[in-house]
Amino acid sequence: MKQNQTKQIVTLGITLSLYCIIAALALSVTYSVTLPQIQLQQKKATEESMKSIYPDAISFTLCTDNEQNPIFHNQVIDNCITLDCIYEGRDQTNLLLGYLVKGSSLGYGGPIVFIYGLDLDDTIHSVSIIEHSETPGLGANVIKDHFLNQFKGKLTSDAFLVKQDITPITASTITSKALSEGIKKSVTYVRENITELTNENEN
Amino acid sequence: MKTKIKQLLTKGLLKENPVFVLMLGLCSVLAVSVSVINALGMTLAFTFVTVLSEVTISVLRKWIPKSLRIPIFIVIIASFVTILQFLLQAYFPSLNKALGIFIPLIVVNCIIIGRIESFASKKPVFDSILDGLGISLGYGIAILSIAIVREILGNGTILGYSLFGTSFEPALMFILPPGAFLVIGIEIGIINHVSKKASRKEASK
Amino acid sequence: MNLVNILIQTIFSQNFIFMRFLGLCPFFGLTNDMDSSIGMGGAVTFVTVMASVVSYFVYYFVLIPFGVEYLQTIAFILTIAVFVQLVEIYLKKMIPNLYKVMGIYLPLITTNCMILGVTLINIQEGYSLMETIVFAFGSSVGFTLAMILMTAIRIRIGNANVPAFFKGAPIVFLAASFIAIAFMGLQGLGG
Amino acid sequence: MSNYVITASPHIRNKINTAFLMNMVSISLLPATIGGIVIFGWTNTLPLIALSIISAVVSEALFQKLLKLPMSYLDGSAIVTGFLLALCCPPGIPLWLPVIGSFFAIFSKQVFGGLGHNPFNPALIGRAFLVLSFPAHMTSWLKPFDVVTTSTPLAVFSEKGMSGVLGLFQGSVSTMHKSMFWGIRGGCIGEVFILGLLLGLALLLLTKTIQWYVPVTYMGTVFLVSWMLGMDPIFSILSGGVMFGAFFMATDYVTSPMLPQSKIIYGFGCGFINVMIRFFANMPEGTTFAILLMNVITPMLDNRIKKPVGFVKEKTS
Repeated sequence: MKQNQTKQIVTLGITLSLYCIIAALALSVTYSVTLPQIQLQQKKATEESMKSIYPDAISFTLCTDNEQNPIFHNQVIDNCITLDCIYEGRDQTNLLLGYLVKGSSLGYGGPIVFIYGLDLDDTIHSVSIIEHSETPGLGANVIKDHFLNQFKGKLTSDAFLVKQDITPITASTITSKALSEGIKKSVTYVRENITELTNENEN
Repeated sequence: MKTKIKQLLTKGLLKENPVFVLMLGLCSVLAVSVSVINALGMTLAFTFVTVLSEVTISVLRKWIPKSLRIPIFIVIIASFVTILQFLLQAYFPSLNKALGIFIPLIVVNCIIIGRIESFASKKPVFDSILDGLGISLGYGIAILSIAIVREILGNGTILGYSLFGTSFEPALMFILPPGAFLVIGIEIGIINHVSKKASRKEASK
Repeated sequence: MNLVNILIQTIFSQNFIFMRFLGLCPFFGLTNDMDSSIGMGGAVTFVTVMASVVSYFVYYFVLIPFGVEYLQTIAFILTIAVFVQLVEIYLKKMIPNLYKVMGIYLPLITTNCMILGVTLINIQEGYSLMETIVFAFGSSVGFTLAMILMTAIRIRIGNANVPAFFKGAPIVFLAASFIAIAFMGLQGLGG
Repeated sequence: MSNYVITASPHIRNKINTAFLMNMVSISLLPATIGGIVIFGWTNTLPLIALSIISAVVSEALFQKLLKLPMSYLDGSAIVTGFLLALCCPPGIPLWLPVIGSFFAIFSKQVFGGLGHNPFNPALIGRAFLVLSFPAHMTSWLKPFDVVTTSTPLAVFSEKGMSGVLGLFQGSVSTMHKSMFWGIRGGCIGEVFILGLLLGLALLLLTKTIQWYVPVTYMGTVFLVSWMLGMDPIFSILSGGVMFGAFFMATDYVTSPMLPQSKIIYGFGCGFINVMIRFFANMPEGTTFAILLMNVITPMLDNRIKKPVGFVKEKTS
C-alpha cells in the first residue's frame, strides 16, 4: 500500500515535470526564433522617432564618455524628470546635425517618455513622444502635432511656461506641464554639461 | 452533424455567452474595451490561446492524470500565452503595448480553464476546436459590443475614424473606468430583457 | 518611489477593482454578504503578499541567473498555484479555525487575476523587495475595501425596488460604475 | 440602537412629506440663486437653470414610464435635482450640458427604483458625469459682472499657491475675504453668493427640514484640516463649493445616514476627503467627489446593512 503510494507520487511527479520540460523547450525555441525580430522592433521604435525628428540623418550614435559608458544615462534631474541618453544625428557626409535627447517626465498617468532634437544653434528641433499612459481623450492628446509643434524652434533659454508661451492641451494642465518642464529642465541640464561633450568628440 | 457543428459554434453567442450570461473573464473585457481596435486584438489573442489550448488538451487528454489536471492545464495555457506574447512583441508591438498586462493575464481567464475542464478534457479534437471557436466568438461579440459603444460615445470615433466631425463632443467618461461598468450593465439589462421576452413568447406558444 | 505613495495609490487612486479592472470575478460573485467578502479579502491579502515575495525571489534568484526571464508568466502562475495548495494543506492541519474561515476561498484564488497581475506588475515596475511587499499589501487592501463597499451597497440595493429591467447583474454593474465615478475624484492622490 | 434603523426610511416615501420637503429645499436655494444671477448676469444663468429643471422633470417622467414605476415626476424631487445640478455648473456653459447632466442624474436614481432607494445623490452623479465627460467646459469660468473667462480662486491656488490667489484681490487678505463673501469671484452659479447660502441654511434649519449635524461638522472639519495644512481657513470655507455642498448636497435624506452619531462621522468624512482632494489630488476642488465617496460609505455608517431583509439572506445561503 505504502509502496504503491510512493510509486504513484513518483509517476505523477515525473509526468508533471515532463509537461513542464516540454513546455519550457517549446517556449525557448519560439523565444530564440522571435528574439531577433523583437529586438529589431524595439530598436525600430526609437529609431523611427529619431528619424522623424531629423529626416536627413542616416546615422544615430549613442554619445558615450571615455569609458564607453553612455553619458547622462538615467540621470535624475529632479524627482519627476530623468534623462535617459543622448544620440548624435549625422547625415551622409558625417556632418553633425544635432543631438537627440531622450528622457522622461512624470505626467498624470505615469512617465511620459519623449525624445527631441537639439540643434547646434540651441533651438529645439522638434519633439516626439515615445511612450505615455495619459488619460485617453485628454492627456493622451500630448501626442498631437498642434501641441508638440509649439516646442519647435524654441530657444533653450526660453521660459517654456505653460499658459504663457505654451498653450496647454485642453483640460490637461498636468500633462502639458510635465512635458514642457521635462523638456526645459533636461535641455538646461544638457546645455550646462554639453561643453564637455563637444570636447570629447573633438578628442 | 451539421446541426451539432452549428450548435457548438453558436451557443456562446447569446445563450451561454461567457461574458454576458456566465459573467466570466470580466477583467479583460472591461479593461480592453476602450477602443474597437484593442477589442479586436484581444479577441484574436483570446481565440489563439483558447483554440490551441483546447486542441492540445483534447489530444493529450488520455495522458493527463486526473489529480494533476489543473497544474497541467495551467502549464499548457501559460505556454501558449507566452508564445503569443513573443509573437505580439515581434510583429505587433503597438498592440502588445496597448493590451499590456491583460495578455499574460489570459492565463487566469476563468473562461478558458472552465471550457477545458468541462469540455476539451473529455471530448475529441474536432469538437474541441469548434467549442474553442464558439466560445471565442461569444467573448469577441461581448467585448466588441462594449468597445463599439464606448469608442463612439467616449471618443466620437470607430476604429479611429471620426464619425460626427468636430462639432460632436464625446463624453469622455465612457472611455474612463466608470464607463466600462455602465455600458456592460446596460447591455446585460438589454440581453436579459430580450431573452426573457423570447422565453415568454415560447411559453405562450 | 515612496512607500507611502505606493500604499495610497494602490488603495485609492489606482484601486485594482475600480481603476485597473483586476480581480473582478470575486468582486461580482461574492459580494452578496459581508462575511464572504471579508473572508475573501483576508485570503487574497495573505496570498497576494506571500506570492509576491516568493515570485520576487523566483524572478531575481532563479529566472534571471538562468537567463530565462521570458518564462515569468508560467513560473509565477505555478508558484501561485503551488503556494495556494501549500497554504491550504498547512491551514487544514495546523490552524483549522482559520481554515474554516478562509478555506472555501482558497481554491478560487489561483484564478483570481489580481494576484498574477500584482506579481507581474511588481517585476514590470522594477520594484525592490520592500516596494513589492507594500504594493502587494496595498493592492489587496484596496481590493478588500472595494469588496466591502460593494457588499454594503448591494445589501442596501437588496431593500430597494429595482426595476425589472435592471434587476440582478445589471444593477450591480451600475452601482460599480457609480462607485467608480466617486473614486475618479481621487485621481492623482499619492503622486 | 437598531430600533432606529428599521423605522428610518418610510417617511420620505410619503407623498405629502416629499413634496413639502422638496419645496422647502427649492425655496432655500433661491437667495443663493438670485445672488448668482445678479453676479453672472441672467443670460448666462437663467436659461441654464430652467433647461436643467425641465430636462430633469421630463427625464423623470420618461424613466418612470419606461421602467413602469409609479408616476411621481411632479413631487418636487426631480425639480430639486435639476435645480441643484444647474447651480453647481459654471455659468455660461453650452445649454446641452445641463440637459444631458440632468438626464444622467435622473437615470442614476431611477435604476435603483426611484426616490428613497438611490444610494448616490443624483445631482452629484450628474455633475460628476459632466466633469469627467466634458472637463474643458466644466472648468471654464466667467468673471463676475463680465463676459471674460477667468479661473476660480481654488484653481489659482492649486497652480500658484496663496500668493497667486491674493494677486486676484489686490494683494489684500481682507479684500479677498470680503469679495469672496459677496461672491465676487469665478465659480459655479449657486456656490459664490455666501450670504445667500447662509440664509438658505437658516431657512432649512428653522423649518426643521434638515438637522445641524452634517453642515456643521462638514464645515468645521474643512476649517480645521485646511488650517492644520497651512491654508487660510476662512479662504478655505469660502472658496469652491464646500458650503453649497455641505448645506444642500450632503444633507440629502436618502443618501446620508440617519442616526446623529453617524451623521457626525459622515460630515467629518466629507470634510476630510474634500480637503485631501484639494491638497493632494489632481482636481482643485473636491466637494462633488468627497460627498459621493461618503455616499458610498453611508450604508455602512448606518448599520442599515446589519439587518438585511429576509430574501437577501436566502439568496446567499
